[in-house]
Amino acid sequence: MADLILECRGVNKAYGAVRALNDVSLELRAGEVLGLVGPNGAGKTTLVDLIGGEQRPDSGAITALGRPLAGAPSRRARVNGLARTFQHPQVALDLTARENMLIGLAGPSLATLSGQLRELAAGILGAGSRIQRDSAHGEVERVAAALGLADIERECRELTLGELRLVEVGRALLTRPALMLLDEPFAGSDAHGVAGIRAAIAEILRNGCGVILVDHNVDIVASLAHRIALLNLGAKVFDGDPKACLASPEMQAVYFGEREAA
Amino acid sequence: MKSKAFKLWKSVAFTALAASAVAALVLPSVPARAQDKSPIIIGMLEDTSGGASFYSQLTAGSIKVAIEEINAKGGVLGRPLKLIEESDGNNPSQSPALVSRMIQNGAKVILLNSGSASAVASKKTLAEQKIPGLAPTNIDTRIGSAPDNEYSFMLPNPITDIGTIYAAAFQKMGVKTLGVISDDSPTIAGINGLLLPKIQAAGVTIVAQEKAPLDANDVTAQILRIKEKKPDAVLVCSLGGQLEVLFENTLYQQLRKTPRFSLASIGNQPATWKLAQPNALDGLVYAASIASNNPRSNALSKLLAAKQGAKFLGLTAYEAQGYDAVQLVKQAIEKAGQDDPTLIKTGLEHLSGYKPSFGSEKFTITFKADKHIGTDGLCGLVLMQFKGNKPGAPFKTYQAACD
Amino acid sequence: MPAQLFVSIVEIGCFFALIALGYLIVLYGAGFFHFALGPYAMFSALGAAYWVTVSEWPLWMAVLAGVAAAVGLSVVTELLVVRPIEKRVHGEELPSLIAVVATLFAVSQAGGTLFGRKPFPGQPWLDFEDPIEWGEAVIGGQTVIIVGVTLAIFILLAAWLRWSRYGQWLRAVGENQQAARTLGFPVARIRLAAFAMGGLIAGIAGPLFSPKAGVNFESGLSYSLFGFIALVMGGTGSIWAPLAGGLILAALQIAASYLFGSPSLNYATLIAAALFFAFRPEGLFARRVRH
Amino acid sequence: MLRGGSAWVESIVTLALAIAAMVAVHGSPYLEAVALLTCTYAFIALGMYLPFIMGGALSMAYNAYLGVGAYAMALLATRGDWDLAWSLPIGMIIAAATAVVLGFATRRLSGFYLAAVTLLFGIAFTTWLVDAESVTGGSGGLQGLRVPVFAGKPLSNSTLVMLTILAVWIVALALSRLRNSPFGVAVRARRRAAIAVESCGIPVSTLTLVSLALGAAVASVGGSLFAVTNHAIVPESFAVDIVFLCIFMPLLGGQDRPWGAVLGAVLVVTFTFQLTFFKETGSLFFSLAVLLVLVIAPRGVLGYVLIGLQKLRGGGHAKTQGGAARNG
Repeated sequence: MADLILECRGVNKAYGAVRALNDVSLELRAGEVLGLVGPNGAGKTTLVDLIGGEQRPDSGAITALGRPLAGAPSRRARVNGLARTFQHPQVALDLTARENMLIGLAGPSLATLSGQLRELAAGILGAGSRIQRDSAHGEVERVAAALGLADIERECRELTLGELRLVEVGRALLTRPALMLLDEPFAGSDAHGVAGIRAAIAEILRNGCGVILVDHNVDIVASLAHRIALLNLGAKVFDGDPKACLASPEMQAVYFGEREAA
Repeated sequence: MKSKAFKLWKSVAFTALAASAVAALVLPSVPARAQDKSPIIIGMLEDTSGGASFYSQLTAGSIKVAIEEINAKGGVLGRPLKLIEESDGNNPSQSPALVSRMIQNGAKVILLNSGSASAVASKKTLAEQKIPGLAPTNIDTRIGSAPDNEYSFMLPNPITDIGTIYAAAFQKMGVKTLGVISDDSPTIAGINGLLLPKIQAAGVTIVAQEKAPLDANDVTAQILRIKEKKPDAVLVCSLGGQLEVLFENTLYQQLRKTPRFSLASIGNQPATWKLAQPNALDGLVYAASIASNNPRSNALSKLLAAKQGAKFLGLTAYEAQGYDAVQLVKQAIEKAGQDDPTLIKTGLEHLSGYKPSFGSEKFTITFKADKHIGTDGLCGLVLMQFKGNKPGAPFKTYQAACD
Repeated sequence: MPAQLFVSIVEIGCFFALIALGYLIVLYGAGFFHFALGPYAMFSALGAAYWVTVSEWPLWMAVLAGVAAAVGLSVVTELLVVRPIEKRVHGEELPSLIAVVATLFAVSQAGGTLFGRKPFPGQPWLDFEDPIEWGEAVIGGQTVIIVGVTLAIFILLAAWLRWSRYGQWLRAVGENQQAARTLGFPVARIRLAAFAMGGLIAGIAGPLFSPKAGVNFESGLSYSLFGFIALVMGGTGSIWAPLAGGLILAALQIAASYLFGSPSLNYATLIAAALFFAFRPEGLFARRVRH
Repeated sequence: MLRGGSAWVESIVTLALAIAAMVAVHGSPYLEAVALLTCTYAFIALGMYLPFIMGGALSMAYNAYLGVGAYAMALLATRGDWDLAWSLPIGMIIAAATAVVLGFATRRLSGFYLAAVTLLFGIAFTTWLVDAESVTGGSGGLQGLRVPVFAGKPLSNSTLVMLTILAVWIVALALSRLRNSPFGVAVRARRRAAIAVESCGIPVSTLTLVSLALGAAVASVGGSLFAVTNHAIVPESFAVDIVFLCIFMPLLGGQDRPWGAVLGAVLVVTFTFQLTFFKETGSLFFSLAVLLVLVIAPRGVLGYVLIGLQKLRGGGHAKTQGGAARNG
């Protein structure tokens, strides 16, 4: 289908005897937010790694924008329009928030050797490359404002965890992705941070992209997602409407079962 | 205009905490003016920390003694000699700057007492600024020969002479095949390039030529490669030091019967002899420059023993050549009648028949406008043979004649 | 190859192995390559040689002093250089790498400044009247000592790691200091123990090996480099891996210079190292890939 | 010189310094020689700035890059009788190519592994210089290079000095601009957050290769200076110790700006030539100074000068990356 952004078909991944993912299939359509929830060890992280490119599936196919999702992360960003944030924010702490987000803006132009050489020359001559025009037009500021991220001239080592997550989201946004992967964006975020993420998601959807939202916090995810996929012990046990999911017996089993155990 | 520039340069650079740097750059640019009775300044390029410091410091010692002696006797033209020193740590890329600096500080003559490469690197600077430079100990032929050698002189027999002597010695001993082991220093590779052709020209075939890195831990492999070729004799070419001893130890272990030859270095480095295993050096022949039959050597040896006391381990060619270099400079200045560098250079070029305190008794040194390598003939070199891990008697089989 | 070459391989191999072992211990305890171990070995050897030849101390005393100096240097490096920097940069590798390279440089220069820049002979710990003849190979007293001491150190260290409390904790800490800290291990002291142990091994290796080729203030760099390559070849998977790595590297170097002449020594080392780094960076005995 | 906006101040102040330096050394052969040596080191240190200080990739094969560039330049100038305006750039290109090849072979390595392999390469290179007599002239090197010809005219020593100082200024300024440009920001981010850079679609390996190539090209100019100034080129000039010397320069001078590398070069040359006690202790003093800087003053001399100046201006704490990419 044309508006099918991400598709996983029968994906398997095992670490020795442990089956981290067991024949998982997923779909994500344009303008859709898919919440990916499940307790620890459910296989969320593994799935994220397979999509992000840190690991390769044992079997099964993952395609994005109709092209196989494979190769180095940079290739996935270029070819499949994938952008992502990280469970542990990957931000250069000695750079300012603005500079970290600028990397997202620069991504498309620096994706190829020729592009890098062009930017190299442009950087030395200080003359207008696309990025520099855009940043001159305040692209970064616009996004930062949209996320409610203040004073982006601060070095990132001065930012809170929540702010760092916003910087990551902003960086991802600025690459103009077709598919955004948000890995636990709410962990360590305060209400203000959560609001920022909400804004970001709204922004993404406006450009007709899809979002995969991975988090422990089922309630927030449910409030944001159009659809929820519930993973448990490496298998997808539920896929459907958030409210239905919250009410579903699987949900009860997975979470309250876990609570009792805990 | 210039002084204003200085102010700007100073003030701005101060904010960059580089004031020290600037002071460094500004201070020496005040030229030392020479009045009567004021000292005649001699510059010495040396190596206090690098690979050449070993012999550079031996040489420096006797140079200072010589200057002391001269000043004690009223100096030259009634003016004392003053020595200024710069160390380039045997790094040729620094030599030109340091040489020009000593010139800036008023040096009229430069003694090139660092590595050969440093001396070669300084040639151009000396020629450009028309200041004579004299290399007391370096044996790299390039120092005294074109291009850019108008103002650079060298004292000892160039390496090519050692080649000639060994060639003759080999013929006398009936050595037909030779194995060569050297360290991988550029200096030595350069020396080999000049030395070995002379030997081959005399009909000796080099059946094996091996190299070992300066910091080698083991040279058994190289020595065994030579052993397989069964050469009549082995020639060791190295800067001396621990590697040469490693060579000798291994040769002693593997090729005890084969006659061994070496360059000057090992003989002039008493400190390294005790690195050798017992008797490992015995029988080794090397190109010394000190002959027991040269009265001037013995006199100098006494002088140094008196001045340096316990530090003095016995006269080496380096010390003798350093001492002679100063004497030559003195005579050149006297010929010049004043301390004008160009005249001193001409003075040097008119020194002939100087009797140095190294080499055999009849050996002399002469410079001419077209002869900047001082030695007259080969007998500046004396073949010595080790005994009990120190230089013993002169080599019986062959000694070079003086013409 | 002539038998004598195998004697050389064993001698050099043991030396590389000891330096590599030093690396391994610090790597276990502090998760960090202690590049300056080579200069410690140099410093210890140069110091011992100096005190014997110049100050005319008895050999055992000079060697002890040298070893002590090496341990001291290693501990000081951890306390004054590595620890403050790692505290500041949390987790970034480069600053500590630069710092340890600077330390390498500083220790070499310190050796040259204190003991002079001319090469010194190393004093053999044991000298046979007439060396053992083995085939056409000759085995000197020091060779026996080198092999003996090396094996002793490896065995003792294996025991230390297995049975002593700190030894057992060492790996845990190296693996993940954060976790170890939260689990209440005395991380700082364990790291210090690792550095001291590394310094100790390097400190013994120096004077042990120097009788073979003498030592000068610049020897440290190649010690560090070859020790590191030996470690990479052997891998970090087993306490015995450095021994394997050291012997392999030594065999490679000796064979290369015997078969193709000396310049090939550097080329061969480079190629071998590049191949290992590229295709088997975890070494022969794998533990984990560290990059 | 402090905020990105005031890029002009930076250019003007530094140009003033450069001109002052030219005037100060003019007419004194000694000072000119010192200036040339300083510039040589400055080029090498600047060459390390982009890949190493900004990108965090410690390649130690710089003596090889220098050597390749210098020998290529010298061979063209002597055997080929080429004009400096051609032989120099070609030398730079060949140096860059070498860096790319080595960089590609070691693309999987980082930190200690990268340092070790590249150091080995540098050592093997010095062996090769003496070994490959037919190409490099072996130990004798390439002697008797003629006075360099630039744009048809033979180059006098003092003109050479002026041009060189000017060149250092240009290169440092270019790097300073590059540093704040998107490309530079990406390279700097690569040092601590390579995964993030990669996730934005930027192939980090390519980024590293490009910066290594540029670094090698810049450094090779320093190598060519050896040849031009001494009218000769000897293997001794390309021993590995020069790498250690130049690694430390930017750290000493200050990592926050390329100018720190230049300042580092000035300081080192000053130590070497001015402080006599420094000679006796070899580089001990220098390496201890570097350790001190690394441990207690990570910003280096220039970094603190900048903070100081900013304090004077009443601006808050130094924001070294302030206003990145606003210029242009």
